Amino acid sequence: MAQLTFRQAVARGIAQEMRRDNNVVFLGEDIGAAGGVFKATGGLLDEFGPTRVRDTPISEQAILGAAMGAAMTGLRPVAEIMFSDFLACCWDYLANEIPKMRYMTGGQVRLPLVVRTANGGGLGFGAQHSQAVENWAFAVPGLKVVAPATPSDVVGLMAAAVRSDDPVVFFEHKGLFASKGPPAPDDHLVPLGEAAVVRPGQDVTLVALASTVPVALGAARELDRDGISVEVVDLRCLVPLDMRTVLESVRRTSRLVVVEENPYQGGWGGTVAGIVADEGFELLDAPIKRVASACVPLPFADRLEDEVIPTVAKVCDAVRRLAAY
Amino acid sequence: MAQLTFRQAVARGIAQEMRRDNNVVFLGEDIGAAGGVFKATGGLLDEFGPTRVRDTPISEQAILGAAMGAAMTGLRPVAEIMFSDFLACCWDYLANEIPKMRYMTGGQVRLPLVVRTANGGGLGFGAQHSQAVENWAFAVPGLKVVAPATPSDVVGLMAAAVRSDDPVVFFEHKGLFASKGPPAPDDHLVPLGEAAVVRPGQDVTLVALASTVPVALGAARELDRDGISVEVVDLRCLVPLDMRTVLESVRRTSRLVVVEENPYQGGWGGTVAGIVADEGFELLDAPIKRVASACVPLPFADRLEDEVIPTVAKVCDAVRRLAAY
Amino acid sequence: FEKRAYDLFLQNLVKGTSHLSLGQEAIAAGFGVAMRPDDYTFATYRGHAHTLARGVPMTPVLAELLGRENGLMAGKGGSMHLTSVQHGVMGSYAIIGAHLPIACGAAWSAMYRDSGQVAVCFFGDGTTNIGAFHEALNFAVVWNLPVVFVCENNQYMEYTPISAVTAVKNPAADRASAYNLPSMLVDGNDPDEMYDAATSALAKARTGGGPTLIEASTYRHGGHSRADPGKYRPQGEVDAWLARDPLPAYRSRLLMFGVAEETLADIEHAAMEAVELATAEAKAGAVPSVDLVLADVWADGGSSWRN
Amino acid sequence: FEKRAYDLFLQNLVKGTSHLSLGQEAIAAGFGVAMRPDDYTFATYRGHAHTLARGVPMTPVLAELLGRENGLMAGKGGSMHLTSVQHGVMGSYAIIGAHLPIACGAAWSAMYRDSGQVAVCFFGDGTTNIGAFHEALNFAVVWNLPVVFVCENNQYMEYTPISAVTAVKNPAADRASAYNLPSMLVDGNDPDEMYDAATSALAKARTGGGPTLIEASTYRHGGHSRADPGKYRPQGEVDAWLARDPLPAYRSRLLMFGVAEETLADIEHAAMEAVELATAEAKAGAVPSVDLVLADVWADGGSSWRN
Ligand SMILES: Cc1ncc(C[n+]2csc(CCOP(=O)(O)OP(=O)(O)O)c2C)c(N)n1
Ligand SMILES: Cc1ncc(C[n+]2csc(CCOP(=O)(O)OP(=O)(O)O)c2C)c(N)n1
Ligand SMILES: [Mg+2]
Ligand SMILES: [Mg+2]
Repeated sequence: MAQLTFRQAVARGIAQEMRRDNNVVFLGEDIGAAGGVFKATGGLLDEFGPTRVRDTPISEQAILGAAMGAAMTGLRPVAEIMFSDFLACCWDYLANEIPKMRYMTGGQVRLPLVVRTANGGGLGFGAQHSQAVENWAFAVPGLKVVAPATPSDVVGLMAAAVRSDDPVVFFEHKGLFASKGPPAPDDHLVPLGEAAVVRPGQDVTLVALASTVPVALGAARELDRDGISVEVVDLRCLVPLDMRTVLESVRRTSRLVVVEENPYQGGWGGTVAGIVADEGFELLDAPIKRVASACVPLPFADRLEDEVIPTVAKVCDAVRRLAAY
Repeated sequence: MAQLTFRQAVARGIAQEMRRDNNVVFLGEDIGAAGGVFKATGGLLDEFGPTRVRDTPISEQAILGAAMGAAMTGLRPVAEIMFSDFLACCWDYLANEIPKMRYMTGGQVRLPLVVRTANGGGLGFGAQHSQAVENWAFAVPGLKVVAPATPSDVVGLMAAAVRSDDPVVFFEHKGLFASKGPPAPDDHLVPLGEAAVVRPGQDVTLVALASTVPVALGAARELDRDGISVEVVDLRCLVPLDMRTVLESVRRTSRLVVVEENPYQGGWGGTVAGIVADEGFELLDAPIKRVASACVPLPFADRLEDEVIPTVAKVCDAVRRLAAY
Repeated sequence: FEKRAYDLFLQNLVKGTSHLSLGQEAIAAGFGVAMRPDDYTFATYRGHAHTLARGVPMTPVLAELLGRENGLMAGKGGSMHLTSVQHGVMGSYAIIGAHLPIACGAAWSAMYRDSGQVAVCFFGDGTTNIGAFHEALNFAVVWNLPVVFVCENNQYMEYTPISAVTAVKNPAADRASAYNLPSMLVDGNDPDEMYDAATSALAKARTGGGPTLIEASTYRHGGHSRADPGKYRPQGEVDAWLARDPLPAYRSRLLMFGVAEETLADIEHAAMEAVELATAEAKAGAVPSVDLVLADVWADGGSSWRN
Repeated sequence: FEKRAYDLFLQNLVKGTSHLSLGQEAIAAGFGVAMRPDDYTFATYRGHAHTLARGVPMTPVLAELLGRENGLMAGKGGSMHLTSVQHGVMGSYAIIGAHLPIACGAAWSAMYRDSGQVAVCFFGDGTTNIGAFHEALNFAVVWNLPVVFVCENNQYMEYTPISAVTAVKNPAADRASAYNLPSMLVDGNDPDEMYDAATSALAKARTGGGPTLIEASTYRHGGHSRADPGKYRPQGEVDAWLARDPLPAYRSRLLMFGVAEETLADIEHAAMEAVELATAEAKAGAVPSVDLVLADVWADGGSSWRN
C-alpha cells in the first residue's frame, strides 16, 4: 500500500472532517489557493470552495478571535497559525479568551475549534520560526493539546480534534512534514488522551512526543545493540495527559527519561517528572532524567541547532547513565 | 521604625534607581498622574517629570516594543503592564523579540529593561485579571524572572533588576500590595538568583515564591504545633534559579513540597521537582509534592477562588502526608 | 439599577472590581430596543446596562455581582464577564479589544448559516488604540461581515483623558476611512438618536451591506471602577456632562411629547420596586457550592486534564 | 549580489528560508544614501538590501546566509535576522509587524538623548493588517517620535495579493489619516524619487517634526522565499513590472544624464568582482564552533539560568 506523508495526512484529516460535517470551516493565511506555506492544505480550496476555506489577512488576533466567535455560535472552525512562534501574536486568545469562556459563563457556551500550527526546529529557520512551544499551550488550563508523531495519527487525532467540543491546539512538527508512514484507515479516529506504547521494553521508559518519538525510537534501536531494552511511550497529547500509561510503563522498567523538544526550563517534562516523583516514587530505582532543548534561543547554523535540540546521542547518553545506576 | 508597605516599596525601588541613573525611564498606562491603578507608582511623575515618567495609550505591544527599542539604544526602561494577564496581549515581545535579540545578533545588543506587572489571584478579580503567570515567563530562555515576597525585597530586587543588563520580568503580587514589612536600608540591593531560607527547619522543605511565601510560613507555624519542623525557602527569582539552596535544604530535610500559585499543569514547580528527582534523587526519603493551583480558570466568588489557589490548609495537608511517609 | 448596584458597592458587599455605566445608559437602551432577539451582543467589563438591555432579569445579574450561586454564571464569572447566551449576550470581556475579533467570528457564523443575525460589539474610546481593534475592523470589511462596532466614547480610558493618548480627535470615527468603513458620530446621551443609528446600521448589516462603525459620545458619571472616585476630571467638565444626564433629559422629552406624568411615575415606581426585589433575591442567594470549582472547563462538564 | 545569493540557493548551499529583495533595491538604495551614519535601520526578513545599503560589507552578510562563523552574527541569526549595530542596522525581524513598535522605542531613545538620530522602519504591504502596525503608528504620533515608516508595497503578502485581504487600496498611505500622520505615496522603483522622499522625511523627523509614513510601490521579482517560484502571479503582471526593473531603468537614466558608459561598466565590473570575492570568502568560512551555542544569552556572555 502506498505510504502517506505527514504533510498529506494533514489535508486528508481536515478533508475527512469537512466532508462529514458542513459546519467545519477552515481559515488562515495563504491556506487556500497557495495550499499553505508547508503545502499541507493543498486541494482543500478546490474541494470545499472559498466559503469554507478562507484566506485571511496577516491578522493572527483576528484569525483566532473569529474562530472563537464562530465556535461559540455553531460552527466548528479549524484555524491555522502558520508557525507556532506566531501564537505569541494572538496569545491573548489562547491564554485568556478561548480556554476560559466556557468556565466563566458557568457552562453557557462550547468552543469546538482547532488551532493548527507548525511547531518545532531542526530546519534552520532561526530563532523566531523554530520553537517548540507545546509547553506554552500546556500551561493553560482549558486547552486540549495534541502533537502527533505519525501520518496516521495526524488523520486520527485531527478527526478527534475537530469532533471535540473543546478547543484543541494541534501542533504539527515541521521536521515531520516530509516523513512517511502507513496510510490511515477510512474514517480513522484516534481518541484524545491515549498514549501509545510504540516500542515495548524492560529496562528504561522513554516518554516522547511528536518529533522526539523518532528520536526516542532511534535511541532505542541503538541501545538495543548494547543490550539495553527501552520502552518508548508516544504521549500523542499533553492534555488530556495519559499518565496511567506512563506510570504503568515505569512500573515495569523503574527508570524514566522524558524526551521533549521544548526548553528544559518550563518544559512539559517537568510536570510529567513531578507526577512520577510523587505518585510513582516507589516505582523508581533511579533518578528521573529529562532530555530537553538547551535553555537558549534556537541558533541558525545546523551544527549549532543540533547542539540545542534533543538528539539520539543525547538520549542514549541519558539512558546509559540510568541503566548503569 | 515605620513599616513599609509592598505598594510603597515599588515606588521607592523605582525612585531609588531613577535618582541614581538618568537613563532610567518609566512608561505604562495610567502610571503618571494617576499613580498606577494599584497606586504603586504615586509620586514618580512629580519627582521625575513627564519626560521620564510617561503615560501611554492602551497599546501593550507598543509599550514593550518601545521599551525594547529604547533598551537597545542606551536607555534603561521600566515598563508597566497593568495586569500580568495582559502579557498575553504583547507576548510576542516577551517570547520572541526581547529574549532572543542579543543571542540572534551574536551579542551585538544588550537589553537592560524591566517589565513590571501585577500578578496573581485571591482578590476576586475573575479569570482574566487573576492569573499567576510567572511560569509563562519561566518557559522562555533569555528572560530573568523575579517575584518578591516582602517590601524590602521589592526595593532590593527592583534595584538589581534595573541595574541588570538583561531583560527582567518583575512580578508584583496583587495580594501582597497591602502587606507590610521592615523598610529597606538605603541603596538596598538584593542580587538576582539568590534564594533565601526564610525559616529554618529539619523535617520538610517548602519551596515558595511571592504570594506562597506567607502561605508556606503560615503552614510552618501551624505544623510547628504538631511537632513538624518545616524549612521555608523563598526562591525570590525563577531565573536565575537558585537550585543550590533548594538542594542543600533537601539534603537536610529529605522531603520536599513545592508551593506555587500558577496551575499545576506546566507550573514552574515541575521543573524544580524534576531537577530534584534527578540530581537530588538520593537525598529523598519520600515523594516530592507540589501544591499548585487547580487546573481551571480562576473563578470569581471568594469561596470558589479559595478552592483553586494554594492555602495554608492544603500545604499542611501535603506536609503531613510526607512527614508520615 | 445602576444606582442600586452603586449602593451595594458602598455597602462593601461586592468585592473585586466593578465598572458602572451610569451616564452611558442611552446607548444600551437604544440598541436594546433596536436589536432582534437573536442578535448577538458583545460587551466589556462595563456591560451591566448592555446585559439588562437585552432582557436579562435583574436578579441573576445582581446575584452574579455578589458572587452568589443564583448569579447569571453561578458566581464563576463575576461583574466583568456577564453573559447570557439565551438572551444573545455572548459575553462581557475584560481584556481591552479582545472581543472585537470575536464579534467578527459570530458575524461570520451568522453569515455562513445565513441566519440574518447581526453581531453588535460595544467598546470604549481607549480601546481604539489596541491592535485587536485594527485587525477586527479590517477583517470585518474584507469579509463583509454583519457586525456593528459601537464605540462608547466617554472621553477617558481609566484615568487618562483619551485625547492625551490618541492621534485623532474622534478615536473611532476618524479611523473608519482606514478601513473603508461607513461610520456615524452620534450623541450617545440621546436614546432616540442612538435608536435611529442602531436601526439603520442593523438593517444594513442584516441585508448584506456589511459592517458599520458608530461612535457615540457620552460620559461616565462615576469613577472608572469601584476603587475610583474620579477626582482627576475637572469639575466644570463633570458638571456640564451631569447636566446632560440622559435619564432626566429623556424624561422631559417624553413629557413634552405628551406622555403623562403619571405614566412615567408608574414606570419609575415599578423599576424601583423591581430593583428592591432583585436586590433582596440576590442577597438571599447562596454562596456557590465548591462543586462548581471543578465543573465546566470542558464540554463534558468536567475539568479532568490527566488520568 | 542578490542574483548571486539566488545562485547560491540554487546550489543548495543555503538552507532554511531566505527572502530576496530583487526588484525592490531602489528603496534601500534611496534611503541608504539619504540616512546619517548614526541613524537606525529596522528591517524585515527581506532585509539584505537594507543591510548592504548601510555599508555592511558583503562577506559577513553572505557568510551569515551560509551559517558560517565569519557571518555577521557568527551564524547564530541567519538570513532573516541580519543585524549590524555598528552600521546602524538594528536588526531584521521575522515576525510581521513586531519591529514597528521597536523602531518607535529607538526613536524615543534618540529624542530622550537629544541625539538627532532618526529611526527608519521598513515593512511590507501585508504588515499593515496586523495589530502592532496600528499601535506603533498611533504611539509615534502621540509621542511625536523621530521615526520614518516605509511600507514597501510589492503587491503581495506571501502568496496572496494584498488587495484580497485589505480594506483600502493603498494599505499604508490610505491609513495615515487615522493617525494624523503625514504620508507620501512614491514610486519605489525610482531611486531618485525614493531619495527625495527619504531626505524630506528624515529632515522633518530630525528637527522635531515627528513621524512620516511613506508607501513605496514596487514588485518582488522572485518568489516570496527560496521555496517559492512565484507561480500564483499572472504573467502579464510580472512582465509589466520586470520591464520597470529599477536597475536597467536607472542605468539608462544615468546614461541620459551624461554618465559615461565606461564609468557604469567599471562600476558593474567592480561590483561583480566584489561579489565573487565575498562569495569565495563566505564559502571559505568555518562552520561555527559549538561553544557559540551557550554564549550570549545574557549580557555577561553566558547562558546560565540556574546554579
Ligand atoms: C489589554 C488591556 N489593557 C489594559 C486594561 C486595563 N483597563 C481596563 S479598563 C481600561 C480603560 C479602558 O478605556 P475605554 O476603552 O475608554 O473604556 P471605558 O472604561 O472608558 O468604558 C483599561 C486600560 C485591560 N483591561 N486590558
Ligand atoms: C505574525 C506573522 N504572521 C505571519 C508570518 C508569515 N509571513 C512571513 S512573510 C509574510 C508575508 C508578508 O507580507 P508583506 O508584509 O507584504 O512583506 P513581503 O514579504 O511582501 O516583503 C508572512 C505572512 C510572519 N512572519 N509573522
Ligand atoms: Mg472610555
Ligand atoms: Mg508584500
